[in-house]
Amino acid sequence: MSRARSIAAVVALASSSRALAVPLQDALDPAGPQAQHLVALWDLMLAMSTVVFVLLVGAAWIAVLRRTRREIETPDLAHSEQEHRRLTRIVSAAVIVSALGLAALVIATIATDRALAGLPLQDALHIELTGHQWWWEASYDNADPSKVFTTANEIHIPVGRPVIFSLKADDVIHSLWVPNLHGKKDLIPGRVATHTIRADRPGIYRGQCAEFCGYQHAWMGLLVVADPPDQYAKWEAHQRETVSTPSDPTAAAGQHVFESGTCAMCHAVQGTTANGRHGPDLTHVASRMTLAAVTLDNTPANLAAWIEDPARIKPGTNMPGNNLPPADMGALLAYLATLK
Amino acid sequence: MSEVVLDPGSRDVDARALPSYAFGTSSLMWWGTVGVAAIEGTAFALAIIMYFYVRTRVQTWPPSADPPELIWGTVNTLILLASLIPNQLAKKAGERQDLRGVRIWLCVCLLFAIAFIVVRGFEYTALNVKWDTNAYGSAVWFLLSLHTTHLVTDTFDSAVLAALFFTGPLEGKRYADVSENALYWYFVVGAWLPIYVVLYWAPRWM
Amino acid sequence: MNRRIALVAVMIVAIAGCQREQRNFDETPSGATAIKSLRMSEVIPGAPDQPPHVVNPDENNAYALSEGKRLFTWYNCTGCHAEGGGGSGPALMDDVWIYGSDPANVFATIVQGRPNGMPAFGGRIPEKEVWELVAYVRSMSGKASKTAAPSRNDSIQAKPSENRVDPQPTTPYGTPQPPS
Amino acid sequence: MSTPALPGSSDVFADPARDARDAPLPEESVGLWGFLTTIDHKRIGLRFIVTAFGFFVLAGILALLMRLQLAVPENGLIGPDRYNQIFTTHGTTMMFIFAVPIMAALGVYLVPLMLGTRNIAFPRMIAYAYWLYLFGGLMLYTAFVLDVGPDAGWFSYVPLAGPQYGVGKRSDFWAQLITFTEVSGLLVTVSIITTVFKLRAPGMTIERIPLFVWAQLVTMFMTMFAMPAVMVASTALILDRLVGTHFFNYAEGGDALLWQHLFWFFGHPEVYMIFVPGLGVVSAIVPVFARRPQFGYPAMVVSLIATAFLSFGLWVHHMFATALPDVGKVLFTAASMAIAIPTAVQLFCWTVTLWTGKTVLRTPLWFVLGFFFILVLGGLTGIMVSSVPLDLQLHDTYFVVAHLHYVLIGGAVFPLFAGFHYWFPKVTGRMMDEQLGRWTFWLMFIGFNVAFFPMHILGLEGMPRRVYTYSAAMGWGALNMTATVGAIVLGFGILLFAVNVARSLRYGALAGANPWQADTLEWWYSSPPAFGNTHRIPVITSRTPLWTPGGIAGEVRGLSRSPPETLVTSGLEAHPDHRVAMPTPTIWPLISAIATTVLFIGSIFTPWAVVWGSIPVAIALTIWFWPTRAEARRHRALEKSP
Repeated sequence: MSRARSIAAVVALASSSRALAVPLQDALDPAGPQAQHLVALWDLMLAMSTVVFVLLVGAAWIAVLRRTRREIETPDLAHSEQEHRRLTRIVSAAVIVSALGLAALVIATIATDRALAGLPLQDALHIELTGHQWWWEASYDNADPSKVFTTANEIHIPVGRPVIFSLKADDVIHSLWVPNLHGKKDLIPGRVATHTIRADRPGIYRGQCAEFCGYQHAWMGLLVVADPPDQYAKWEAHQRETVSTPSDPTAAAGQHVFESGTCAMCHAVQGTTANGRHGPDLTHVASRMTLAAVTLDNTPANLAAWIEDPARIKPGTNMPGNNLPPADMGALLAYLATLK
Repeated sequence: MSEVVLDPGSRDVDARALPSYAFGTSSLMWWGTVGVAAIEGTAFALAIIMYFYVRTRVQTWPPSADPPELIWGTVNTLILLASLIPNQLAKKAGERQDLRGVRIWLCVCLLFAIAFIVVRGFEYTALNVKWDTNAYGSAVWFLLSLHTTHLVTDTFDSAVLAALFFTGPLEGKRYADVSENALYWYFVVGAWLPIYVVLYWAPRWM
Repeated sequence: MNRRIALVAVMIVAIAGCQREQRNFDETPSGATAIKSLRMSEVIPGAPDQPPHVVNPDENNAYALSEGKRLFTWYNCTGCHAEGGGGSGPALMDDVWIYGSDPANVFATIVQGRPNGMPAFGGRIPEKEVWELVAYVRSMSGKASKTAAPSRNDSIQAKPSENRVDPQPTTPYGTPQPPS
Repeated sequence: MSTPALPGSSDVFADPARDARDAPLPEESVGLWGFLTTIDHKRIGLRFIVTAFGFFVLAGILALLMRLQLAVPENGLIGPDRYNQIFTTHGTTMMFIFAVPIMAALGVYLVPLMLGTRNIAFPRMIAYAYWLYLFGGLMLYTAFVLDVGPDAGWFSYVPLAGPQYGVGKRSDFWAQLITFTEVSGLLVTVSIITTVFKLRAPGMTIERIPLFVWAQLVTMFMTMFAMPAVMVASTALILDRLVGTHFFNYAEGGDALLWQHLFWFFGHPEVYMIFVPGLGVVSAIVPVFARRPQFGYPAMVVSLIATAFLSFGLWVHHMFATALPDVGKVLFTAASMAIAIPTAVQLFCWTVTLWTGKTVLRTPLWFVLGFFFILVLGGLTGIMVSSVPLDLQLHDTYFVVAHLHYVLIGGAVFPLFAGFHYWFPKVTGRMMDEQLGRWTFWLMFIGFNVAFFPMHILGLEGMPRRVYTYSAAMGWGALNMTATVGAIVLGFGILLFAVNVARSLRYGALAGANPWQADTLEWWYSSPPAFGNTHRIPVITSRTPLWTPGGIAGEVRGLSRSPPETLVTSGLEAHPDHRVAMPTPTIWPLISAIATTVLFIGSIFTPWAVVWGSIPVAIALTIWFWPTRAEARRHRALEKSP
């Protein structure tokens, strides 16, 4: 019904060629209770505003266009007291109606606010999300410290279970916004904000940074993948596994290139000597659907182009270019492919 | 409520009989001075709000610094309060259009202002914090420097006005300028009192 | 006629001024010539010749200097040099330079490493970033122009920022220090 | 003494007495020296408007560049670095160098004429304000051309614009531009407030002040208490960047939200400082084309004042997405919705006036119709974003881009173009072409709606603000292309307006004093009004002096012509109080402005510039103040002690 609404609300210009596999990023297509409340409030506001708009602008335009004179006539100053009182009554009535309408909207806002805050939070998943200049670092908290793991730009959550994000920023202000699940919340350096969401429908929901944060603000996307609980548990367990040296010789050579070159200075692969903290954790990079904060699909060609010269794809990014000889690049790609 | 025409017949006004300058709220310069004072008063109020906003960000106050020494700030406040007397007398002399009185009291006001600036120099040495130590230091230096800028500019204004009264060329409305200049000095003093309490006593009470 | 000259002069100054602000994201200057030009000794057999003077392309570029400052913390230079005051590694803010303060010398020090613990970053840090680090390290002792030098960081104030440091003369290592 | 011809009758155009009365006073020098030294509020006001319109065109070109870059997904036309500078310079120019100054400039030109006085109060200060404003705008565009333009958004949030992430001198140029435009804006406020309270024609009591002047007065009071907030904020930012203070450094006790509070405490009143003068222009035009006095004058005045007070109470609605406590935010929702009521009151009063009048449709009224349509839509989307929960979905998306352009272009640019077409005959003595005016209106109206309505949908479909490109997979391409086409049509509309202005300057029909047979005093003078507007200041007896028979019941005689004097009247009842000599033309405001510019730009590069830079400023100001012997002698000749 919501897909139909967004087309009804707009002249049907949205290109229908959007492939279904493409992740959704649409505030009018709620996949969770929070976004559902917001769409309800949006519908109320849209309806009331359309009515008020038609009445007001109609009155104003008709007032002028119904009987326009050809010439500028002499002004009539004599407006009877009785007409004045009639007009005063009309204007006062209109103002009162407007005030009541606005009061209704304030009440609707407070109701929605309370509904948003009322999301049941028992057995919630805690994720600490840190915004960096131009990617997202998510570390899944757990009572048992050994079970904590970190991933980047792709956040899997179990359907039906609430998720509490604690939002931190490492450099400038960012803003977490996954329109299908909830409104946005800023990540401000020096402060910790909390944001609670819940997905009631499995799917891939795309989000994007919504607070201007520099050169690559446009390509700072993230994916929230809502999996059925069992699929999520499998994913979570897999994320906790560390990797060992790959058996395939080219992949092993690729690991050497990774650890002896520039990669290990910024990236970490759990279970190997590479422990750089300033780039995304690549332990399970091959299992992610996209690269470079949802900019490129995760294909070997894209990966090679990205490693070769990131600045050509995302000018201003903090990852430097690496002109590796073809053999090393091939080995490195093979190694990264093993990091499922 | 249609527009009622007032009593008809000629309502001409003969401006020749009117004075060519005025004192107090009917003079344009009064409105200009009060307007600028209102603007800068808002800036002072916001600087004080910034000081207390920064206060909410830390537990101990002042953070890793001793409160400013009281000696110079208090001396300066006394000088400033004392300066109200010559300031008022200069204003009265201006309104009396007493040339000799204006000359004397403007010079006395100038001496007070210069004394205040000199003591302000010592105040800066006794703040116990530098502007780039932390946000508290920045807020303190911002507040004090904002007031010092007004102090220096108003002292310069008064000096120019006083010089004019000695060298001429003079005319009637200069006396109105004297009373407005006194008005602005009231603002400089009025602005200093809350700043003094905030800078010197807030760290001790909070 | 002189107004046109004045206009051209202003343009040149303006253009030069804006070199400091250029953001060349993907240019990679070569460093090989820098190392070739280095000599550890003043004494040369045969006819003396002048080694090619190597200019760091990012010398006074504000963007490169700020990238250098970021990399100084990302690559953990602070681990040994602290914020420039020195720790297990030598201080970088003062005027004492053990291996020379020219861009080529600092470049070689980073790439080749130095005895007593300076790691060799050659192949570990791309050359473009090494040049940015070189520019930043020199700015820590005031060798970069004040309008391009980076300002303070949004972190604990460890030292006055590079744009508030007055240029220090370079006194080679080993000259007797006046008793401070 | 014959009372002047009854206004409203046809022979008001050929009135020899009035023409003699308006013969120019001496003291007005011409040529370049006259241009640089003038203190006539009309010459300064006009160049203020033309300069601001010039910056409007520049920023419009930047907007077209942005639309071209966003027309197709993953476009390579403009890189992120240049795009960030373009959208920042577009926003900063439109808000700080076009909208606020041009509305103040309308006041500088029209308020003295509408009040029946000879010149604005403190005219030399206004000249200084103009030069400072001009140099500020030139500095910003020089920096932009040299690739050193600000790139952190027109609101320049910290820490992106802070010392660590605001690399180079870019954000310093932004912060210093704020200082330029704020000093200039604040000086204009003091001058217009003094003019409205002290220089009204005798008999113009408080409730006979035209609504346009009320709107200007309310705007100036808002400016007076809002602009210091952004001056404190931009000064704190430039101190953080240059001398290492810690106002916004969270690690040393500062806070990034302190910037947002300070900026938006100014930011929201600022958009009302742009919008309220627009209401004033509409209130000046509606009664004239409805051929009847404006209905509900007291209600309109109270609404303007209520808008001003409320505008200071809702700045946090720009910060709903931050981690501030929610209970506080709901208060701001209520305040943000409440501010819609005063505007609604004015809308109803205009509609009722037009309904009960003998309305005649000319280009100014077309733009007022456009204003109704676009502003009401923008106001309703404003109510949507004022609701805290809904704003979480809409904040910082293209929905907000659509909302702000609807209320700013609808609320300010359309009334401004109505004002241009309405007052063009008074400023130049020639009428603008009606046919071209209609075409301009429809091109701008259709172009605007085609450009900005689709952005509401883009915002709901997840397109955030300030992105230099977007992925092809998102499906936003079609709507963005539509917006680009609309923007180009809007651009053609504004181009057609410029053509109409150029054409009408030479070939426009002669307008005479009162082509629209309007009611307010500015239509009593010749077109364009001479220096000093008139020898004999009128005595007013009604709110619509040119319509009410006997509305102008007399004149003020005995004011000297050289040095030209004007009459100062009391605040409420406008009783004559005393006469004051107008200052003589002087070059020193320009020289002081140059010295101040050197100080401001120098302090970007070295803090010591503030110290050595203030010496030439002090010298220039002293010479500006110092009276010449001839001037003092002439004043003493006319002197009369109170």
